[in-house]
Amino acid sequence: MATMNMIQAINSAHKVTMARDPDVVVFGEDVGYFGGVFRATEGLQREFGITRCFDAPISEGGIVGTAVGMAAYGLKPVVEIQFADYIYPGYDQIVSEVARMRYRTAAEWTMPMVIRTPYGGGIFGGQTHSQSPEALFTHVAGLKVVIPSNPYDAKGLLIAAIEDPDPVVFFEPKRIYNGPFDGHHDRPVTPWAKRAEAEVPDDHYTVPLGQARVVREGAELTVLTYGTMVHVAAAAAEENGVDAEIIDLRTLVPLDIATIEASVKKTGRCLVVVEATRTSGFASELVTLVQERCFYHLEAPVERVTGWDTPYPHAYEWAYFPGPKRMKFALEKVMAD
Amino acid sequence: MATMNMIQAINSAHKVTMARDPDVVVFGEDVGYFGGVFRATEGLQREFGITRCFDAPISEGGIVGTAVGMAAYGLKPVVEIQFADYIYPGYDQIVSEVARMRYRTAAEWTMPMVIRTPYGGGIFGGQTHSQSPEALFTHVAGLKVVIPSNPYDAKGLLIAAIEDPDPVVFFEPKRIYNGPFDGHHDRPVTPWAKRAEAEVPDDHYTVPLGQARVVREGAELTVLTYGTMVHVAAAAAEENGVDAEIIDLRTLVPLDIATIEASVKKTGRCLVVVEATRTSGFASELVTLVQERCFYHLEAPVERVTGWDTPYPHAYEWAYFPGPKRMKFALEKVMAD
Amino acid sequence: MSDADPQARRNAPALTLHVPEPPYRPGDTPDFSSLVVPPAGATARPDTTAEPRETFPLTDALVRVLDEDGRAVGAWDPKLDPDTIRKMLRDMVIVRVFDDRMYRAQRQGKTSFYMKCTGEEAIAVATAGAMHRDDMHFPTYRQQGLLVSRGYPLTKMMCQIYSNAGDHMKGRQLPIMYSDKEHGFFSISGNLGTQYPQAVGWAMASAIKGDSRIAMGWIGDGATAEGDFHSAMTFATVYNAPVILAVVNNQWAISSFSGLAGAERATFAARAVGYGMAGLRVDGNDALAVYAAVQWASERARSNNGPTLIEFFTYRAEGHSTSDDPTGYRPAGEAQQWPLGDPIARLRQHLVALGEWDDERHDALVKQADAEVRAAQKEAEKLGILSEQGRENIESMFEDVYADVPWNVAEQRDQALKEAQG
Amino acid sequence: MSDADPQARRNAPALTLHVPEPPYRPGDTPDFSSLVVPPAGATARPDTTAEPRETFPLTDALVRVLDEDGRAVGAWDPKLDPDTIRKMLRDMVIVRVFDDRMYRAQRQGKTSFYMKCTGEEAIAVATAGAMHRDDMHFPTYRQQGLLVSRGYPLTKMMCQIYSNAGDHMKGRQLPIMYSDKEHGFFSISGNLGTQYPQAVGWAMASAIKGDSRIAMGWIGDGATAEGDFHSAMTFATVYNAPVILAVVNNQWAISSFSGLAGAERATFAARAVGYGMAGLRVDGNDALAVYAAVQWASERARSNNGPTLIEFFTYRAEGHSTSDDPTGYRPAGEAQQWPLGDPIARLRQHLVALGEWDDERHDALVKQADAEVRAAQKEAEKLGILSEQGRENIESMFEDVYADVPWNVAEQRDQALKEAQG
Ligand SMILES: Cc1ncc(C[n+]2csc(CCOP(=O)(O)OP(=O)(O)O)c2C)c(N)n1
Ligand SMILES: Cc1ncc(C[n+]2csc(CCOP(=O)(O)OP(=O)(O)O)c2C)c(N)n1
Ligand SMILES: [Mg+2]
Ligand SMILES: [Mg+2]
Repeated sequence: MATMNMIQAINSAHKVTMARDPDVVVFGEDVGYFGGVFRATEGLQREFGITRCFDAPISEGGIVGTAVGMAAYGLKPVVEIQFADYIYPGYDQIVSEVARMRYRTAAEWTMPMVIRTPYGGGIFGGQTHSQSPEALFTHVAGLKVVIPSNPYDAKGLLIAAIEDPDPVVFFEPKRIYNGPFDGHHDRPVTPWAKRAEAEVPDDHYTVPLGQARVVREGAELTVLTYGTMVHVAAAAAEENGVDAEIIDLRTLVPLDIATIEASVKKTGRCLVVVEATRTSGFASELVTLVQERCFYHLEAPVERVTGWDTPYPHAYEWAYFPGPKRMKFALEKVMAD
Repeated sequence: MATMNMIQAINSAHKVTMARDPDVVVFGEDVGYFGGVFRATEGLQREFGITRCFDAPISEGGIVGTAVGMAAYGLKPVVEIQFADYIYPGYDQIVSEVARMRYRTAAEWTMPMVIRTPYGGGIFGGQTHSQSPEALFTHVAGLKVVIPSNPYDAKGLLIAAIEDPDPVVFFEPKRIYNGPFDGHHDRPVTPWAKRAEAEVPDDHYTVPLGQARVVREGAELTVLTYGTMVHVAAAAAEENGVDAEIIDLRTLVPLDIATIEASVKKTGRCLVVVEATRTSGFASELVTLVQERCFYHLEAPVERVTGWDTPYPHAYEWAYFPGPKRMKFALEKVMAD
Repeated sequence: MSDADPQARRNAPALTLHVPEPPYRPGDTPDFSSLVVPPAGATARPDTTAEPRETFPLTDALVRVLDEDGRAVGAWDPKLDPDTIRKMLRDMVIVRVFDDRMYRAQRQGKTSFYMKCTGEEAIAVATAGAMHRDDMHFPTYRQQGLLVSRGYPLTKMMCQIYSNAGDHMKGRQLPIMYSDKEHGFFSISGNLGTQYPQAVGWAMASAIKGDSRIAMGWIGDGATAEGDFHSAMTFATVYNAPVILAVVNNQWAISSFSGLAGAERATFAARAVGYGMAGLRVDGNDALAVYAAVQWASERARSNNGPTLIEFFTYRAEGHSTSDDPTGYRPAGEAQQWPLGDPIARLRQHLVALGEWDDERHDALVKQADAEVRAAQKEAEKLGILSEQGRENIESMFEDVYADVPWNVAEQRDQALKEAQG
Repeated sequence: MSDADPQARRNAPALTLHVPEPPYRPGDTPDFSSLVVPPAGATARPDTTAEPRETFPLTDALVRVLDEDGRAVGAWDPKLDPDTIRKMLRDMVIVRVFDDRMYRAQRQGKTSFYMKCTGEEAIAVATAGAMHRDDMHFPTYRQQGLLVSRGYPLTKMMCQIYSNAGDHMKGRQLPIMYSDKEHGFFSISGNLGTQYPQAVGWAMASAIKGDSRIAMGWIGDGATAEGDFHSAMTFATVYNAPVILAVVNNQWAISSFSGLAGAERATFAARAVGYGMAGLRVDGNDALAVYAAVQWASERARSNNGPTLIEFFTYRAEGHSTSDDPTGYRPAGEAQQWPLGDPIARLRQHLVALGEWDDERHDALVKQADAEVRAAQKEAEKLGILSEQGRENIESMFEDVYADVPWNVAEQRDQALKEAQG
């Protein structure tokens, strides 16, 4: 057992799976000798050799396209897209090929691969280093979508994703790579070391895909969230004195609907909290499912806390990011109704 | 005034705008001499010359990318993507460039262009000629998304889209290019000629973007739908004896929220009907908006009729397509609750 | 003033946009007499370990083996034994007969769609002959010859076309989007170009594993314009992948002639030069030239000498698909005017010239092919045609989205079953 | 058996994957003595109306004008008057001083990010000199020299970098993502490569309209691997677009050396050959060679003779950006070892050799540049630095998503204003 931040946990997940399974190969832009711009693949090339972890040309389409061929051969590619904002040149290969291969070949060919990519705001990254495009993947049948919120889950979920027989798009909340973030950008960041979720086993373990985690039990309100927003939501509920049941979804597809339903039926109120652009985001799917399945238990409309329907503007980081104020107003609204 | 099917109406919209505005240029795969695989651009090259309407290399990324440059120059490109299923190689240019150009340059550069593309099922087109990917565009701030359901609207909306100062993704329901389709695939198709919406003025007119059309007023239930499903939904309501208010959204972004709200507040029940894959589809956004804004008027949960969360399987066209049976069960459910 | 004076170009001519147009349109009489067809046997054959540079002259030439009299000449003659050649001839005839019958089946309403490869049969068939049985292909929809050549049952191909009970892809793919792992034939995609970097990835994997199997990717002239073409070329050269990348230049992409993909300025084989990859341009209607070129590139790849781009120059003799009528955009008789001839007739002439074939044997072959295809069709139709499909096994359409069926898909399956009954 | 016998390769060697690695890593002592630097003046200069083919030898060479003694030699000497050269030298010095100060400003916490172009100043500056003021550029983030050269106010550049009240992009873009229509400088994108086909599209539009303005697209060596590079090359050749496509090969893409983009096998200029486009490979640290090459390509484009791909060979002398520390992946002193020298020193030497410059004047120039940049910075900082931004004019962030503000964005604006107050 060690204390790890999210980058270290993700790095460890690579090492554990590469050591166990010689078919795991890791590649992407700058991931080889240098170990990735966020250092998630640090040391892998040294430890496992240059044909197990290597740099790729700057071609997200080529990275995913060659990964498809590798998976068809029988390898398990784990590729890094440097920023989620740069995944679009690979979108056709992901949507048209990776997602549908098992289906279109009736499982003759399968695509056990992981596409890792840092996402989300809070780092003054401007329009092209801040996006949360998960909904563009949750709409595509055949993909699994996973988003961890802490080191323990990051390692366990990534190992589960690599071992999963299906393709997984693994979004990493870059704002909390080095420490959790409660939305108060004017306060210093607490390092992961001070949190229980930073206690991470050195060895192999998994956090199963498709299972949400109840971060905090509560009676008054269910909060559905994931990634960085788990921490922002938890802090806001506490600050506003709401006895909220905070659910970290962890896997968006397939969703842990049972946990969601049970909680909302218990609390009668629901708030969905995501970073992404509001319209047609994954928050809408969550609201829809809750109202379809828990309608008669709801005491108020399900509310959404989201990013705005604009690109992410550099200087307006904190006016865009769904922080404590947005949380407060939403909590007031959903509790008042 | 002439009788036109949707293809003819779309063709006419091109002709009218090209004649009025020398900056309108039309290009795409097979659109030039041949006039497009669905013949929507038939005769344009002959009439306006080879530099106003021409064939493009098979590169959706290049088509959209060069269109961006043309729009930056001051032209108004109207490009055709042969099938919506093939739009993904152009997705990066659309999402990262077209959608955000006005914003990122504070309106120094704008992108008045139209990306036309046939979408939807019902033609035994298999996985790659049947998709309804509109939600992958409604989530992207900066794009407008338009879907006509009949010849009159198709022409008027397309002219409005071409004249609009912002980029418009214009999805054309290919199943109803030549005649409306009520979901009963075993019945012969009625030609457009027998419908009032096929009466189309020869000249210039617009159907404004952002305005829904109440296809049929009703008291018991609001149906929110667009494209092919307008006809399927209308037929189903009639067959099942439900006094439904059928709303053809026509523009998904920006949405005509006022019409939606007024109707649901009147009827107290709502059914959303789309062809696309269920999870994270645009239906979810509609359900979410309705429950956010009309919660206390709702007598039952808002229901969704959608395609399934699978790729579109060739032989199972009618088990996948949201047809009369799916409509019937949903109508029963939303009326019973 | 920070830049050159704009007034300086006062006399500059107006810029003009060049839009490529094919030489002949409907109504014109095509005349290919000005097309330079290099004589057979004229091109040198570099060693398979040669530097890519040595192949560059070949990207602008045309590797041809069969001369006008059907003799095999020059350094590229693969010197095949008559049995091998007869097998290729047989496979090509089967493909043509198969295409004709399936085209007709579509016209009879037995399925939704079909695509022929008429005039291009030599390319896939001779390639299959030149490669090893366990090398992997990432084909487009015009390499049915690979399957035929590798002995894939015709009935199974037809079951796929009919989406019927015998279709091992469970009716999920459009007709002719075959897939067979067993036969080293990767699942065909509806999306053009995607298979090209996939072939490179497979080859990279084979190299990572120290295997000896190589891969071959296929693409059409039109689809070379897709970004995936460039990804494949880049990754293949960067990692020196053991892959053959084929461009089947049949000069048409639906209604667009190859000039729209850049053929007015350079050959498709020439793309190789820009990446420093070996490249060959080959008469695609000459089965022996195809065989020789693929054999050369395979040897090269298999000995870690790197990838090869091969352009097969041919002509799409029929419509793009059953949805297409080419008389709308090109002269009706153009296929017949095309100077490289018919690949079947040319191989047949060669065998005859060798004294290993005659009209009688050819007629018998065609008759036998016809019988075989008919028999296969009969078998296949016992398992159903498209119009009868999609009503049974509804639950199967909810399988294989994932390894396990998630709750949402399971709920939808149950609803679909209810719809099917209700 | 339908294919060659797999047993036949019983003795085939195991395949191996080649992963490119740069010659030197941290700790190594770089030695570029084996790098062949062709002498200045050695390359021929084809007529600007020449067939692309005539330029192909130049894609594997290096157009160089300045020799070791700072003399301009050979057919490519643009024969510029001393004032023009002095202006270029001045602009290059300004760029370097500007980069240094803004880098420091970022380190001082005045903004989030900065990118220098140290060692590459000649490329943008000399290009600006050679083109017309109203030609349009589609740049990457290392062509700040275009703006400086075209007289864009330094203060405005800094206001963009600070995202402050003077930023005409209203704080919406990352630092250095400039845009200025007035100065023919298209909005820089964070997404690599996208601008390349856009440049081609702009040039196509200019040709459609019978205009005489041409466009120039810019890309880095690493980003040539993106599909957009191929789109641009394809569309440019197909439509013979009046465009110049530049590859700035500074040999690094963050931590990846140019071999990862294919440079082990071919030059970037050589890509042109594969498309049948004119191509030139140019010493990017030689301002006169850059000027001459761009002048040549402009003339060519402007007279409807088609596009040109130009590779500028240079070296990224500093880190990728303020987020990068290159000593993690390459030897610390490599920039100094790099044999093509410093572009400013080389142009200065040339002017001195001409008798048009001396140390005193140079020192004065540097001093003046420093003063100018400092003054601009002072002006800019009056309008704020990043850490002070984003609290006022919240409503402005909801503008320009569309021409009009739709209801959903308006509602969100109101909510954001409430948050800002509440
Ligand atoms: C990404 C994508 N864009 C467009 C299409 C539509 N389409 C199908 S085949 C075809 C022409 C392909 O021509 P070519 O590559 O020359 O192959 P050929 O049909 O001649 O064998 C087009 C445009 C597609 N299938 N995929
Ligand atoms: C589509 C995309 N992928 C990845 C990145 C991340 N990225 C930013 S700069 C860079 C390296 C670019 O190298 P090069 O093209 O050689 O330009 P240089 O920085 O050397 O000028 C990378 C990988 C990006 N911005 N966009
Ligand atoms: Mg073709
Ligand atoms: Mg570089």
